[in-house]
Amino acid sequence: MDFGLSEEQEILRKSTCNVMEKECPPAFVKETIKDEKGYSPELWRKMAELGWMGFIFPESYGGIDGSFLDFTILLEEMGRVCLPSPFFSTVILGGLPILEGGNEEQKDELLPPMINGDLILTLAITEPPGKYTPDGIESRATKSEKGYILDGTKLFVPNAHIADYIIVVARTKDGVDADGITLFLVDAKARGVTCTPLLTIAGDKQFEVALDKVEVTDERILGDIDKGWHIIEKIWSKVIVAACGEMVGGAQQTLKMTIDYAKEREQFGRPLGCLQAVQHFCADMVADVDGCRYITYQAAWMLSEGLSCVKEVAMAKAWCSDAFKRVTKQGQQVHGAIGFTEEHDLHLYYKSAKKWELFYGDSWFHRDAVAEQMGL
Amino acid sequence: MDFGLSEEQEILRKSTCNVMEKECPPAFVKETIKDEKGYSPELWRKMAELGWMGFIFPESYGGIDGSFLDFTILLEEMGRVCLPSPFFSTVILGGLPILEGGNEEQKDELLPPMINGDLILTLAITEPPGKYTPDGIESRATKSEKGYILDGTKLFVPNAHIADYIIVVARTKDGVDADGITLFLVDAKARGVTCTPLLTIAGDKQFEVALDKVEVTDERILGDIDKGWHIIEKIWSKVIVAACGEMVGGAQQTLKMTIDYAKEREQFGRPLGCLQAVQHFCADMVADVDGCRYITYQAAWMLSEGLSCVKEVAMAKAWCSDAFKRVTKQGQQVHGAIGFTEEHDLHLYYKSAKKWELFYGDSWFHRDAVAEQMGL
Amino acid sequence: MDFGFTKEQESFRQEVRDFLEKKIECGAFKIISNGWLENSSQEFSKEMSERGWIGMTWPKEYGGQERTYMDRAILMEEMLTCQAPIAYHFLADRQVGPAIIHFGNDDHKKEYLPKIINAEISMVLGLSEPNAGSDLVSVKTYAKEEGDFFILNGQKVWTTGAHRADYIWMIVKTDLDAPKHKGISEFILDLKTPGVTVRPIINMAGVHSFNEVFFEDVKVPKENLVGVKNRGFYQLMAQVDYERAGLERLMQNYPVFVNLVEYVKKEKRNGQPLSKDPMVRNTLAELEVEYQIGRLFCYQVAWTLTQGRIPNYEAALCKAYCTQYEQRLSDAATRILGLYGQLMPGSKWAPMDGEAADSYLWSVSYTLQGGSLEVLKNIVATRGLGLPVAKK
Amino acid sequence: MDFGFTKEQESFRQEVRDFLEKKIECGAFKIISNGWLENSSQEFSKEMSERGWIGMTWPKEYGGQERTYMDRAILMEEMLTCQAPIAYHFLADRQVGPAIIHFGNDDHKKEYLPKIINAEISMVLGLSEPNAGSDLVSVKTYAKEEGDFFILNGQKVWTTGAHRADYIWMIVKTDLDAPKHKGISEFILDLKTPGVTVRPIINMAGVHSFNEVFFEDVKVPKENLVGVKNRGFYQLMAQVDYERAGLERLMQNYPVFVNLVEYVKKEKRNGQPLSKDPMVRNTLAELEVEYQIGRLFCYQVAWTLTQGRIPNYEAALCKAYCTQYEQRLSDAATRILGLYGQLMPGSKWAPMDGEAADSYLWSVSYTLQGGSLEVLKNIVATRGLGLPVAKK
Repeated sequence: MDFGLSEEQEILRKSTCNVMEKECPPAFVKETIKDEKGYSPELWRKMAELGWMGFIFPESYGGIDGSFLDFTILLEEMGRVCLPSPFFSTVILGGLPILEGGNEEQKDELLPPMINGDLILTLAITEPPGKYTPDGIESRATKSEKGYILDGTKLFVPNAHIADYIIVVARTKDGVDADGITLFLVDAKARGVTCTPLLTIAGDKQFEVALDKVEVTDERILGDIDKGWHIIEKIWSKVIVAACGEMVGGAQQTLKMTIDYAKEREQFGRPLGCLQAVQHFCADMVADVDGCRYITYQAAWMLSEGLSCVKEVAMAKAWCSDAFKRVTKQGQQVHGAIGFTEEHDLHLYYKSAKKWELFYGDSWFHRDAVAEQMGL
Repeated sequence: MDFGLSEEQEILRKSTCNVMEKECPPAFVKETIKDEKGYSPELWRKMAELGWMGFIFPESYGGIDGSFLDFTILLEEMGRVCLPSPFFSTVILGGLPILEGGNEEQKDELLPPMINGDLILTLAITEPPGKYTPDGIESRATKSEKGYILDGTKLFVPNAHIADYIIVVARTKDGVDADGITLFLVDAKARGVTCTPLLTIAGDKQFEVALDKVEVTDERILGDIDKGWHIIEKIWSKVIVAACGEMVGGAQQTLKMTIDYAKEREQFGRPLGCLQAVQHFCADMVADVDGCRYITYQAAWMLSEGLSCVKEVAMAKAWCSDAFKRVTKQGQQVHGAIGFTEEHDLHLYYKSAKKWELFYGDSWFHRDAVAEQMGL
Repeated sequence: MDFGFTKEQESFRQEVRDFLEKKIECGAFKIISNGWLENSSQEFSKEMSERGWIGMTWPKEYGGQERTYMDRAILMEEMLTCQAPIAYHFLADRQVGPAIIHFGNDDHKKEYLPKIINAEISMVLGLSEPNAGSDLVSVKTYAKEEGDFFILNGQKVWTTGAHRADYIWMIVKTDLDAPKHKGISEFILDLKTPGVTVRPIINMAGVHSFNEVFFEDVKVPKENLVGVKNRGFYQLMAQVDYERAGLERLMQNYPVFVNLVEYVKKEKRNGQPLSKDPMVRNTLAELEVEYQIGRLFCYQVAWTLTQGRIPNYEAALCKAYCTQYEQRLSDAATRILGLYGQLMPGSKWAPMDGEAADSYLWSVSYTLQGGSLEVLKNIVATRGLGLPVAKK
Repeated sequence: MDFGFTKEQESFRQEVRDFLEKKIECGAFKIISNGWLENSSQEFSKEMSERGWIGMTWPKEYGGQERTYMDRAILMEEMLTCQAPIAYHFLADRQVGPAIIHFGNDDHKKEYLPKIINAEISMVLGLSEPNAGSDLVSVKTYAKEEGDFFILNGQKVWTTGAHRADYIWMIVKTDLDAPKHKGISEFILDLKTPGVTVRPIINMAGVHSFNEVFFEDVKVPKENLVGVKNRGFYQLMAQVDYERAGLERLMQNYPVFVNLVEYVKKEKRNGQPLSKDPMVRNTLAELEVEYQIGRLFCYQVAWTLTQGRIPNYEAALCKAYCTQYEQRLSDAATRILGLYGQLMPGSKWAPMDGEAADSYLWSVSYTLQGGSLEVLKNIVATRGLGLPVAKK
């Protein structure tokens, strides 16, 4: 066991942190959230140049074949600054299914431009039932002459407005089972695709994507017909741990801001941090944050090593969901009224924690998965 | 609304409190718990003389026809000192079903001696499934020439070893429904009745009561054949609120001991109560204790007024179960090591809280009942 | 002990309900969390005034109705259930009026009380300053005596509603040399007085609810000082028990609960109502029990006031408990809604019109405003339980 | 970063497991919560000694194995899983031995270390006194210098295991005039010395686990002072990081969890296993997640020690977290068992032989012993986060 970063990891962390702190200060985050696009193309380009989009992709596509463990460090630093960008949707929700399920042509066509920063991707999985299980997929793909016709309503699709392609999860066979689900690479500008923005608590860009007789050719099928859910299953652990990575960063930053504030803010003629209540709050926060860190990196390490880690992944999200939220709540309480203002930066984390709690299953959901793994 | 005690209630409380403090100090409690009988016949006689056993029974049987609300005050004072006695089992679990379901002969025969302190009663309801619902009743009552033959195993029966009569809940009809359950007045010394003591956390006397071909005559049927569960249903709210009454007293005493200790015990050269952590513990405890008090008395008042209060009763037990336990846990934490010793009195309450939490349904159970009442 | 309401109380409650129903029917306001405080309507307040519902506990000699605090609690419970727009008169009714009755002179009473009761003026409280939050005695805004005037300089912050109010009721320093507690006075000040500047603060829910208020050489007539000079802190401490007492600290996001319960009954998951999910049931039932406990705490405070006693620690306890409940409610609501729980008001697909998410943002302020949770617990421990005052 | 174990570590773990399995098979001990500390067996300790499992992290020059703290954590995890009876050598191995290595002179090392490693002597800690619990520097037991001796008078309390140990490692006052922190020294004392009286304290679980130890004119040779006179408090502070580090604070009632999981799988409610009850599932999964977090905390501390660094705040954090977990576990266990949860060991019908109820009683002590939860949190805040030290 080794709880420390290796020298290379430490360099990666530091350099990522430097870029993020310089390019993505809180003022930038707030401005970008208000902007319709929701990201900065300039920063996006810089990120591509730094090789971030290709971090976990093979060199053959222009990637740098980094480990998922190291990639988590990258995500942690993004979470630390609440980076608004289509990175998660493009690389994790878009790139991974293509890498996992695409044929050579698709990979050759899509991965290099994605890695170069020329392609924005997203995944349309959730539908009105609001679930991440096969029985939540009701969108229909009907066989046509040239391929398929897609109909349905997708919800909570990140960055659909700027995406070039939307990977749509749809049913090619009736029912509620995993078998019969297929993935389609849909041109976001195709006829019949309508994106309606949703207003979200964290200000990130999510959309309703209405599919009305959208034509897709057979070439745009990702993986095997009816077997699309296998692709989702294969990448899903990484999706969850990537989310946890961002949460680790956010939780750590919240703790840091709170400690700094407790040291500098005076009340009753002494620093706030002299109060035992504040001290105990902060001590509880450390346990939450360190817990997020260890449990997340344990899962990331296992993914990197190719070990089976269904339980560890569920544990990570179960813990991070609750812990990050608790940390932001306690952080707010220590900050008092100042933290409740839009001007202050703390609310970015408070909102982010709620968003991440709800995405990809909350702690109830993941604890049930843990119970399953315990044989309960 | 009136949250205060009336003058008469205040007198009742004070006089009960005085008797209990004098007759039932902690040393007496500890001694009595260790004693095989588990109660003091002398004190039992005194309680009878004070009219406590007949408090909620009609004057025609020698009772004083007091209100259930006032009765709760009595129970609170008993809970405050952790009184070890067969009062609960005799009066509430035994007396109430007889009053509610017995015929005139049975009432005339049993209630006056019970009220005089000459009769100890108990109720055998729970069985190995450990439930308080009709489907938990599996004991069989088979029709015989003179009456019925009882067979089965009853668990967690309080004071069976000193009881004169055990009211046995048994099935006269197969199935899992309420219909088909009958109550029997069983002589505790009857052939085929075997009482085996259970070792309990709070040291109160509970028993396995094994019924092996126990003969009961038709005269010993309480209420109508197959309709016994209605009697249980009618008294059950009172059973639960009576339990809550004891919990209110226990919780209050725990708080009092903790505050006293925080004021008097010095650490770091100042009273423990100067520490903000201790102050906040105590403030939380007050909310718990006051909550127990109001929610319990609200239910007791509604019972007294004959109002429907299924939800209020469930709310009372749901809250008291958790709150009393929390209070004892925090009390222990404030007391430190001294509270962990057998010599100290605090553990009586810590144990009592756990016992009462588990009896008559914990907060999961009662919250589900609340949900039901909310139409969920 | 008695946990019921009298016939008169029940019929009063019905009267308030009927009034509110009519107002809602004719579209006077919408039932929305925090609406009671965010929506200010002089018109609505005037209608309440006509019914004698402002200053209803005040003595008749000041235009009040001399009704009990229990009646006022009933009124408030109904108002808050609908989140009626009572912000225009709320602070003056609850706090400033009683303070004037206690500490004001005859001129103050003649000048302000009728206007409050008739909903002719709106008032806000100016307590916190940038370096005096929980630690109120550290206020630095200074009123210097000069002839018949005080010259006011300084700044207030977190002043809720100052942008739409007429007067500010404030504490300021009047003696720089005295010990902190003994150099503070209470003033009432017209917000249109030259030298007063109100600047908006946008909160994290994106709403302009509170303000900074700056005072630059503001000339305040001496008669605007209320009560005894340099005794302001003690006067204030007597007032806050009223502030802390109310159902408004339990019911700020009450519509969230009502709507959530309805939502889970209708919404289906796996073919059955979401309300059958054991985690959901347990969570909602727990909230219901906690709510009912909080309601009893609030009524206990109203009862204590009705008895003519000060709800010493109970008011602090009540507020500490209730505001925490409101936070748990908004958290549970967003969570039960799942991914939908992140949708804000106005969003397509937002259930309960986004109130859950919105209330999750507002809820941050609940345990801060009017005495933070920690300060309230300190009060319970020291004032209520007699624990020694801790070194801060 | 690496969350796996090396092959050597895995095979070491297997070696320990094999040893324990054999011992259990031949009935050497039973797997029962708190057994690791309540069951003292010199015989068992001697067998561990033979395998080099006492003093395994100590330098070879003192008879140790110079193995890593990771190895020791693995050993402990296996021992605690079975609750092997390690009390005889535990405190000497974990704390006294290292303290002697750090602060003892050559005579101390020669005298005690071999005996500890060979499981020839058993030691306990004498820290708390009636008026010095969390506030250790307030100890009043006084060692007065007289010629070649110190004359000891005073009293220790909560001395776990003193009734079966040979030596006590204690802090006592050696300078009455110095500031509290600077007048304390560390001593090692044979419990059979004339003037020492050990009196049992029965805990609320009904067990004689700790004691009062009285000292009446006890003549202590000067060589029994360890380290520098009047520097004892600082020496001690350096030692407690070791005390707080261990898996023993996470796994005191580990069998309860194992047995509970098995129980709910087998036990039927309403025709299906109790494990299918959503509240039970959620509760047990939550405990599992919390346990695994605690385990990572413990290994992080072991890793830090292995790196040769002091687990500064991490040890305090780890202990604070883990002991709270153990309390939640025992509470949840009694609750999931329902009415059966109140049955004590030895009772008819008691599931898991009454361990749930028994552990609920013991669990009170978990957040008190060796630094209360509150003291630990203070340490995390001040030492770990650099928050200013609060006035106590």
